[in-house]
Amino acid sequence: MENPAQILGNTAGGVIGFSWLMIALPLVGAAILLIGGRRTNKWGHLLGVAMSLGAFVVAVLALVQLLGLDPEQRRQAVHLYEFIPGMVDMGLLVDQLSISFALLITGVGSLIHIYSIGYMSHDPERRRFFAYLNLFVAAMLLLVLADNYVGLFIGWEGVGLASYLLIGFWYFKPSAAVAAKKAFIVNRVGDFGLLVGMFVMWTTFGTLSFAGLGDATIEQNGTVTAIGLLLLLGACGKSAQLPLQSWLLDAMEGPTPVSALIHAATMVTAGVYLVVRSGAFFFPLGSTAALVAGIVGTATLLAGAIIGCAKDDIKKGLAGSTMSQIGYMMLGAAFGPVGYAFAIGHLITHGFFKADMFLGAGSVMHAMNDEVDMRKYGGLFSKMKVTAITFIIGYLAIIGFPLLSGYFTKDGIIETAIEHNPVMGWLAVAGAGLTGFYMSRMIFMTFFGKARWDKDAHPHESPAVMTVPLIILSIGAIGLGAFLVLGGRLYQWLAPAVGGARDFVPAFHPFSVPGLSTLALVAVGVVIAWFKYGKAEVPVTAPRGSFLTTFARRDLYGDALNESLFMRPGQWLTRLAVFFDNRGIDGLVNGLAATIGGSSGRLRRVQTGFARTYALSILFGAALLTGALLLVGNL
Amino acid sequence: MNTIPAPTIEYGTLAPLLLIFGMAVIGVLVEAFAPRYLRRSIHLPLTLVGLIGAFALVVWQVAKTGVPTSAVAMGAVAVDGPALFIWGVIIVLAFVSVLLINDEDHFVASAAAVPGSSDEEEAEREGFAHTEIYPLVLFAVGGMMLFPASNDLLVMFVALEVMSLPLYLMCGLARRRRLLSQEASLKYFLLGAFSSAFFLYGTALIYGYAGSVELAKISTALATGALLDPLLLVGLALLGVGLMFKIGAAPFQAWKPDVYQGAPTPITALMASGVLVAAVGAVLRVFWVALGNMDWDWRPVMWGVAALTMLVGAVLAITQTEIKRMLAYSSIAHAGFLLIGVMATYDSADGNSKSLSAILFYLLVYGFTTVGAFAVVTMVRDAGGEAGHLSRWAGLGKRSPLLAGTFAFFLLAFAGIPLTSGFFGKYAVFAAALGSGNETGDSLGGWMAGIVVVGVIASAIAAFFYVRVIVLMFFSEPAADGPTVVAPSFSLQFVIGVAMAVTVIAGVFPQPILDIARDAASGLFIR
Amino acid sequence: MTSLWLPLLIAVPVVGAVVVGVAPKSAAKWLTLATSLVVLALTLVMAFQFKPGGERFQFVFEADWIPAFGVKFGLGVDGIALVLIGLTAVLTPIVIAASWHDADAPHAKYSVKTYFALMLALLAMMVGVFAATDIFLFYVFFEAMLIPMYFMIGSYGGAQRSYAAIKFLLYSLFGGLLMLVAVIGLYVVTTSWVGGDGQPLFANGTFMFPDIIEALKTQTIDSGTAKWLFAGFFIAFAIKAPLVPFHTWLPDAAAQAPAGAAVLLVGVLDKVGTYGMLRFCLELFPEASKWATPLVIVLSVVGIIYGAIVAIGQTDMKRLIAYTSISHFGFIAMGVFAMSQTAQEGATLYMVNHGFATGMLFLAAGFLIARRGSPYIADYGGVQKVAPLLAGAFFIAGLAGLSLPGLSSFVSEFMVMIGTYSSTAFGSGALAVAAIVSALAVILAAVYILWMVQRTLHGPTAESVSGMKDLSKRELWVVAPLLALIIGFGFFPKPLLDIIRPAVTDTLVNVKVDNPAVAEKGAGE
Amino acid sequence: MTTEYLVLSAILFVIGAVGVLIRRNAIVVFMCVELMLNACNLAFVTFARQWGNLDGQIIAFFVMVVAAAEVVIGLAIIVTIFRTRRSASVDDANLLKY
Repeated sequence: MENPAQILGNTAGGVIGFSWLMIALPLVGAAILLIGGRRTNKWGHLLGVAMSLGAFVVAVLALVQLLGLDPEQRRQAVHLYEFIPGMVDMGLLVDQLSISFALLITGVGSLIHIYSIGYMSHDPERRRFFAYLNLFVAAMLLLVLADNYVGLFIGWEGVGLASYLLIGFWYFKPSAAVAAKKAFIVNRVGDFGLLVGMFVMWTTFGTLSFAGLGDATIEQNGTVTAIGLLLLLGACGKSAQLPLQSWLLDAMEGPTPVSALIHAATMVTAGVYLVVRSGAFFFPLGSTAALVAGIVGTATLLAGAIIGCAKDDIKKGLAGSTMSQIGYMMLGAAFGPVGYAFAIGHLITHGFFKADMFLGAGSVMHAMNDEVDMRKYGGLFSKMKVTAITFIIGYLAIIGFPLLSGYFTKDGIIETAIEHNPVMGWLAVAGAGLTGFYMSRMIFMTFFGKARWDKDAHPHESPAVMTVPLIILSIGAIGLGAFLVLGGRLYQWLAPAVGGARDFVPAFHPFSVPGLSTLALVAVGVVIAWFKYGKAEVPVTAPRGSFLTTFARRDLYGDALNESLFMRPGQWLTRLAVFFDNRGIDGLVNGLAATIGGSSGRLRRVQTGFARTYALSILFGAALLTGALLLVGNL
Repeated sequence: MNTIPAPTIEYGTLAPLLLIFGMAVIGVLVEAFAPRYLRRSIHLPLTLVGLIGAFALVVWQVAKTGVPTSAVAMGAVAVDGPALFIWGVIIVLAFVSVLLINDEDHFVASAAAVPGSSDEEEAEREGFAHTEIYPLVLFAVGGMMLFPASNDLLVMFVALEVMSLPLYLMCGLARRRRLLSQEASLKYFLLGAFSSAFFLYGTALIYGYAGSVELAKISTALATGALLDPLLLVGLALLGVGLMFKIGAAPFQAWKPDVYQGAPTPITALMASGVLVAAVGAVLRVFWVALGNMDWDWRPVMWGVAALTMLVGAVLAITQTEIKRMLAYSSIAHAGFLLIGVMATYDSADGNSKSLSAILFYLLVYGFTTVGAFAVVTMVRDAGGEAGHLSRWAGLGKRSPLLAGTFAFFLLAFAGIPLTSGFFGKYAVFAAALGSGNETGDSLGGWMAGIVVVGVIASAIAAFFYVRVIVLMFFSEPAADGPTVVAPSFSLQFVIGVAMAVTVIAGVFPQPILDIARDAASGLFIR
Repeated sequence: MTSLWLPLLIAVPVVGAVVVGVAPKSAAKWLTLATSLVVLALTLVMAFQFKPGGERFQFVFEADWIPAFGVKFGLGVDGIALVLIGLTAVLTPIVIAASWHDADAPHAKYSVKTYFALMLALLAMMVGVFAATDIFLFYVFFEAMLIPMYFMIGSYGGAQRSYAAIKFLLYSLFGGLLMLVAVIGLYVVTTSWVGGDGQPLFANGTFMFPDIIEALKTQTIDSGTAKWLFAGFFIAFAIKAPLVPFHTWLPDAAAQAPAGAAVLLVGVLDKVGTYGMLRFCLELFPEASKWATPLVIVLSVVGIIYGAIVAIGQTDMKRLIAYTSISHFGFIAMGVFAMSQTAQEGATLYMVNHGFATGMLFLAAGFLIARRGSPYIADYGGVQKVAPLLAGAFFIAGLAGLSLPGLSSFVSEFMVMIGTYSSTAFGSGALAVAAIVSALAVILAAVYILWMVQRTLHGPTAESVSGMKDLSKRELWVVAPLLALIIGFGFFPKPLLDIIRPAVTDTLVNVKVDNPAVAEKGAGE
Repeated sequence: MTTEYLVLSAILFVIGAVGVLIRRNAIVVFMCVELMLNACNLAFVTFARQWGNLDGQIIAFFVMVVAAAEVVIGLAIIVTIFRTRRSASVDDANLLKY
């Protein structure tokens, strides 16, 4: 079994040779913090930050080294060791795609680490929190850096575990415990797809490494489509795409930095990474798998947006928007290299502005002693300027305000979509409009209008350790989009990794019909929001609202559906099975024993104790023998 | 006028037998002339010496003069390999049984005295004892030895009676629970007599068919004569009744539980071990030497009997609450297993000697385990004698772990768990059965596999009640007023020790015993 | 060449048991622990001397035992047996340390010495059963093994112990008796074999597995007979393993047994079943095995899903764990009968990993139960607050139980499933479906483990557990090695696989399935 | 010519057997057994006549002796029972059962 390094014909040296440090450092951090236990309480958080930053440094150095290489040579394999002899060689693949993710994860991750120092300062178990965060970073890096599907899967489940632990960080809250369990189980449904996908892959192509598959000639056929769809199922689980979206909103039970890092910036985008990484199975454009990916994306971006429109819980609102934005990415990822570029681009920018807003929301909650109901906010702008401004920057970025990050990446996706599949494209445009509405709604309800606080609320700006990350993130939210998209920089950077023509600049014309209509729709959304929530008075208790509102508030009845389709039948099935096992199978066994015992009890009555009965039995026996002998004799 | 030729008797070959009977007769004389207070102290050494001497003679005969190749005493007695092996086994079993008998006053002071009457009290006060038991035992042992060795049906009948009559008596001599004991004695006697009448009538019919009662002559008659003569078949059936009764095969097993329960435990031990060994030996001889030529006819029938016996024994034992009754049923089940061995004969000399040695091995190990088990039973006492009811055994494992452990080990041996002698016994028999079933041309063929499966099921059921007793002894709480465990006398320790040793050794390293059994069986029965 | 390693490995615990029996009460525990550690040390040394890809059976020892039956005292290990002996040797000291006080209160009336002597006796037999190359000897250990376990359950177990003990014993005995018949049958068949020179191959029969396998290359067992014999062996093993529908004894036994005994029962004893399938059913009766495969695969898949579903519905921790094991045994059996290199390697690896994972789970559960005095999940809640270490151990063990990637059980489960999916032994398709269905267990596993975790560790702390102590030093020593093994082999299974691989290849060669690895080997030779 | 004797002996045997089954008094039962033995004797003698050899007749003597011995034992037992229970009924003695 030749390892990827051999296939790629290069073995990484230099910093990249040590890129496993990216995973090792935070992993060690986690281990120390978990094993060290209370002893490390004092400095635990600092260690966590240090490890995360260390990983970031390694990532940056690796990037530098890559940039120094000729573009075609930028796929660097790092062979670690034989994992499953003959099947899996554990190794890392440092290429344009993975390094971009690595930077996002370690960069944003570190910022969030720092932010958490402040945010969790009052929590007695802050050390455990940082341990989990480090664990997550390590697993996420393994996910994106692994050079084969098994390694990816290990990271994949690792982040699932980390997310489980962090959602349930406040395990003593039943709601948190339940949410964590739900997240894990729903993800497992996706993992099932990923697993089976791997079975098929291995059976068909005899390899599970990206490089190996890169070599393999993969032409469209039933099997490949099947693989594509199975991987897509996995992606849906991780990225909270329909129909596996239901866990994400509950996941907001976790501390806010978690929501920012895992359920906005990084983990939930793993699905997109998987689709892009497995691009081969989604070719050619419009192939079943790709089509389904597009549909899923579109559906989710609308669903997320609709949900976002009705949530009063600021975090759930953001969660809805996250769903929606990932929907955009998934949509983009359905359209080949160009789409990939924009998808990844949007993924990165989204990482920044969504993290920015989540942390902002966190800062707000911090100020409003953990109140999450936006109806109890209002007029906070004056109280916490930094938070507000950074938040608003993120807001402008997400609605695609011209020249801010989201503007470039999202429009890119929309245009690509319209180019290949108008229906999806225009639905995406509509989604953009909705985005405009619900995000504005959030802004107005939170920062403007009259203060609707509880009596004991004394809003105040958060400490620097929390605001500085906000500022840095917001800078990213401003500039990153232009940097990545203009001149097709990101596209050309990724092209070798995801297979696209390098000397091609993806079209980007803001003044086309789609571009303008997008802007227009967004504007409309903003205006409506202004009238409903900016100008008008916001009631402290939510009005019953129309059917549509309830529909949105109930997460489009996703949970209700799951409950009636899976949970209840499942419970019945379980009860049935247990009953069958106890009464049926075991009953049979015990029944048999009882029968023998019973017959023994009856039979021994034959032993009457009367000598004459015995004599009779002897006589009878004699007759029997005689008869038998005569019978056999004459057979 | 012609003179009657004097019969030739090979005294050397018959020496063990004659010694036993001689000692028995001397014993009677002792009863007649020795003063009461001396009798016991004379009887015991006399008996033991007699047994030891007989054993020595058997060994000497095998070692020195070798196994005779023809019947002795004018063809009346066949002292061949199997017979000698069985003799050895019986003598040793008798020896330990005698120790058991002598161990402690199991026996009534004066059988004539009515239970609970003043006579009885007086007799007990005077310390009377029925020392006749010792000669009686010797007579019975002599019968046991003659039974499987007798080479014609008449001798066999006589041996049967010589073996049984003393036992009938001894069954009635229990010191405690005398009503039960006497009842057992009565039942055993009546039924025994009844069945021996069948045996005799069967003999008569076969005599009518063959014109002789010598096994060899019968065999030749079968080889030539008509095999469907009802005279023969009916005779065979009635003969079978007599023999099956003695080994307690269903449907002739009814007497066993009652008698085993009622009789004094040492006598039960003697019956359960010695009599069974002797009877199986006789069965083997009759069915192989005399009836070997019509195995196609009797083996299917025996198939049925064996299956029925195993199942009846195992199933009925499950719900027994009296330890001795339970052991009785277990011995019924084991009789069934032995019958599998008996029918595991397709007439290839090799196959026969295999199954024959299997049975011999089985008899030996089973005999010892049985004696051991009953010896343990004698130790667990209540106010009214032995604590027979199983519930009284609850929690014995905690009160006297050693005793309970020993008993548990014997039970596991009965159940045939590996690393106990019982396992190899069972294995040998099953193997012989499947082996003979595999012989090309065997009329039963697959049916042998069938009987083995039945055997498996039976032993699975049987395992249940053995295990149940273990559970009772170890896993359940001891009763408040539990039975007392008497401190074993030296001889009792010896008995249990010997039984234990055989059960363990034969379970871990059976090879030597198997060798002896194989050598004994190699010559097969002389015809 | 005969090596004394294996006899030594068996003798040491036997002697140890005797010594413990006679030694003063106070010393019993330490003596037991010491003995088991010696065994562990010996095993490790042996494992390092083992040459993967060398002779198939190494450390061979042969001595006549019962010539009359052609029974030899034949010992020897190939890769498969070796790793299982390793499992035994590793688990035993841990279990001993874990059940340090199991024999004390509340069963004070029972003898502590007996308990530990029994444990050593069990150790000897467990080593023996894996090391036996003589089928008869294997059977003897197979059956004799029951007795110590029977007493451990019956005398030191929970409230229903005697019921559980009887059930356990009778079930196994019945299976064992069927196997006995098959063993005899095999003996009869082998005696009838005639070699090229017209002489019978085994004049007075043999039970030596290697010889019989060797002979099978020229000899054949009539297919009808072979099926019967296969059935005899298989049912015995299926009861032992246990596969649905022969499984109902396990939950009772495991739930009633003291935690330590339960670990040995589920972790090692039951492995004898799957080991037997792989070693004896397949190699002795290749054709019959293939004939039976569809049924077996169906049974195992049903077992996988059914066991998981029933597990979800349990209210008693130990029963729940037992049912998860039933599900896992389904995986192992599936891997064995998928007849592909990967699947069988996975299955063998699974036997080991399952021992560690379930062992740790049982022990952690045992610690919980020992503290709270109730096996019922409903009696717990919020344990993590009061006993974080214990909770952590329980949780990680749980994760291993749901075979989380990065923990050892994942590798084996993955290999079993992917090996089954890609197996070409029976034409693709059918087995692929089996693999896919079994993969559903991935979801169910998450449900039963996490739900148990949630109800026991999470949520508000029930005041019934509020006073609960965290792990003691001793208990940490119990948990730590298991944890290390689970994570270590989770990321680095190669050492085990390197040992296992050649053995599996040999097996498949004898089973005569077309298999790339076998082809390689053939080319290699 | 000998057949009648055989038939007679068979009849005697059956009578004896039936007697054992239907009579309660131990003594009578025992006498029935003796009757069966004598039926055997008749058969033996008859066959001896048929085959023209002495074996059967000799056997008959043996049987008589054995029967006599049996009587001794039998009566002893029955008498003891009678003394204890004041009844010689076979059916009264059924403490041992099941």
